[in-house]
Amino acid sequence: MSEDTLFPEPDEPSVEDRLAAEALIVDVDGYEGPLDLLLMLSRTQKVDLRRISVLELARQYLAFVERAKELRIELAADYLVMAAWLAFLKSRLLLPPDPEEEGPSGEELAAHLAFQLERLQAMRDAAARLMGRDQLGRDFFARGQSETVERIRTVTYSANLLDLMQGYARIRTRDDFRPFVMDRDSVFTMEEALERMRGLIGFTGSWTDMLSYLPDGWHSDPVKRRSATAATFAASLQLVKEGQVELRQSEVFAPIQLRHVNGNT
Amino acid sequence: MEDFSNPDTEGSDSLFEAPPMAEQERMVEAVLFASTEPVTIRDLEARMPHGCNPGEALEYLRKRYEGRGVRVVRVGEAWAIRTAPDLGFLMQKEIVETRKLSRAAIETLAIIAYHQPVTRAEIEEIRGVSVSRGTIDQLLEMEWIRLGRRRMTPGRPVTFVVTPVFLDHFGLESARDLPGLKELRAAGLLESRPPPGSFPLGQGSEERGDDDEAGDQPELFES
Amino acid sequence: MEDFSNPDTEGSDSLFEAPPMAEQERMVEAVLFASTEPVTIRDLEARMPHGCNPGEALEYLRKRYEGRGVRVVRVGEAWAIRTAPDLGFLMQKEIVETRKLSRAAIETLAIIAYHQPVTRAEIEEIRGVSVSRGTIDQLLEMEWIRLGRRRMTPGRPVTFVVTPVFLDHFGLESARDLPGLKELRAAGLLESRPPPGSFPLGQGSEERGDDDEAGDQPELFES
Repeated sequence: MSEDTLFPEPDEPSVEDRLAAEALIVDVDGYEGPLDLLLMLSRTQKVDLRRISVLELARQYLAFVERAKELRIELAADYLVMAAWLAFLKSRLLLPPDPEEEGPSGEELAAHLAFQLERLQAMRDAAARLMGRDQLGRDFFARGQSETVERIRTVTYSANLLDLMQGYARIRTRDDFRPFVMDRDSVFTMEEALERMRGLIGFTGSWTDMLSYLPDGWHSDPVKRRSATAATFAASLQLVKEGQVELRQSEVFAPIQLRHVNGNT
Repeated sequence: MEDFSNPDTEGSDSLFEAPPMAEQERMVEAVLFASTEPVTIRDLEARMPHGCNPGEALEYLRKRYEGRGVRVVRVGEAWAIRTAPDLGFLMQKEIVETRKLSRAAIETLAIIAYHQPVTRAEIEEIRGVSVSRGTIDQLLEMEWIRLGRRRMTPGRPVTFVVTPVFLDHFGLESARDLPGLKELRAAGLLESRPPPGSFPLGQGSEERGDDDEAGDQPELFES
Repeated sequence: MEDFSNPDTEGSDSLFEAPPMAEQERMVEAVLFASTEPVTIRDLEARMPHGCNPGEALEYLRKRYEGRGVRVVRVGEAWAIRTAPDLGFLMQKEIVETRKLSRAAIETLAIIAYHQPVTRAEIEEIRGVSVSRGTIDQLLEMEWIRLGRRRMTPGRPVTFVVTPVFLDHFGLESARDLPGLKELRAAGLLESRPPPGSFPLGQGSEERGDDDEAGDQPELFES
């Protein structure tokens, strides 16, 4: 397709022009964003990117967006944002500068856009040159058979930062996705506490700290201790309700003590 | 292709002259070097331009390497380059076996690095499974972690912290340089899928979840 | 025991004289041949007998292999033997199908190589589109890029740099040897130039003010 006639003056587009333009529009998926599209359009000017007419470029871009909209192609927000910005830039470039106006001038903005385009083009060229180099495993080769002499076998373990971070991310995001399940292994249920206390309560004549009823292995881990304490307390209340034990607490936050109610078993 | 490539049938049937012998020697050298297995003369003939004489080139090459650090040796019907036997002592390091750290070890290490100082109970709470003795021992032995201060809580449990060896290995100036969750996500390093097995409905299978990401990726124009 | 033959070594601190240079050259040759990966001078030093000068031996070796079928090449801080590129046509059998890189991945790679250390936001600014997770992941997995230092700007974003594996793959001695690097720098195309006022594409505004990193550029391979 002939690039210089992509966007002729709007009065009488020839069939060829229209087809070319449509081909371009239909190809919108092929562009990697507005900057890429601008770069492609700028090639029609066939000048050094630093001397490109940003005004002309803005006109072409806006025409492109117009046509794309006519063809009811859904344009991504990126493209519309760029269109709005270019329209703004165009007005800045066309109107005489307002001395009251703050911020960068139209020329500065235009120069920066030209810089961005030139830089993107430079990176594309660099990428092409890079991929055009001789490559290992395609143009030149490493030793096909590395020699291993069986002598000392030491095992070292390796991991890189990526492994570490992915491992951490894996743990920390697991909860986001895990269906809700109670972690049963650090939960001491009231039923368990009740059963345990029924077995022990008969031997308690004098006042005893309720916490001494916590099962072995549930003291040190704070999560487990909390769960066991709560269950034991609830079980104690149940036993009080059944009339088997008495509870007392000398003051707020003091240890809760319990004892067996004699003769009522 | 066993055509009449006998060196005697001089290139009357060939359009081009065979390359000079020095060039043929280079070719044999490169092929022997890059090949994963010993190479037969017939194989060399098939690869090299028409009219070459790999047998002769090999003979030159073999002479050239006499007394060097590597030698051209015959292996059955084929040829290979091997290091000189008297230098075997230099190859010892070649057989250091590197293994990837187990997933349990990596996760444990990550928790220690991100949460230090951290107790074993805390590691278990974060991972949701108990940590085997071997895992901690392994990390201690590698000198990637060491014991920190005891925690001033009941039982005075020991804590673990990472070491300078760890920082060095991972190229970190300090443990504070580890990226945070938000950055991990920004750098695109978070798997947005649950680990296999933790998902009851079977979506969480092992293959990498690159493609079903479309929904949460704003970049519509990425190829 | 080949002793007292090398006048260069002032072996006052060593019980034995270092082996003669010809012998050291053989050793370096054997080690480089045996290994598929590039070998660092430090690694050579660790393997060779005390008092050896692998750097010098390497220089001799490199000259010796000039014009041969295989060459001694420098890869960052390390050295390797690789076949001469003009003989690639003989190696059809050895070619491993490599994953085809997308255009996005190739451009991202080039930007990282030429602008390193570079943040994700900067890559996005140059390309004008956001960089998908898969692209960075792929390059990390191929070990062509790795995380560099954090940028000392608000948010301390991570940066990306290219690796020795990248250099090896593209036959570069160092990242300074990237084609056209000097010209691009002279043309000011590797500067991170802040846009005047607001930025049309809306990204990376929180990462501004990193021009002080320009002096950082030459130190290409450190962690």
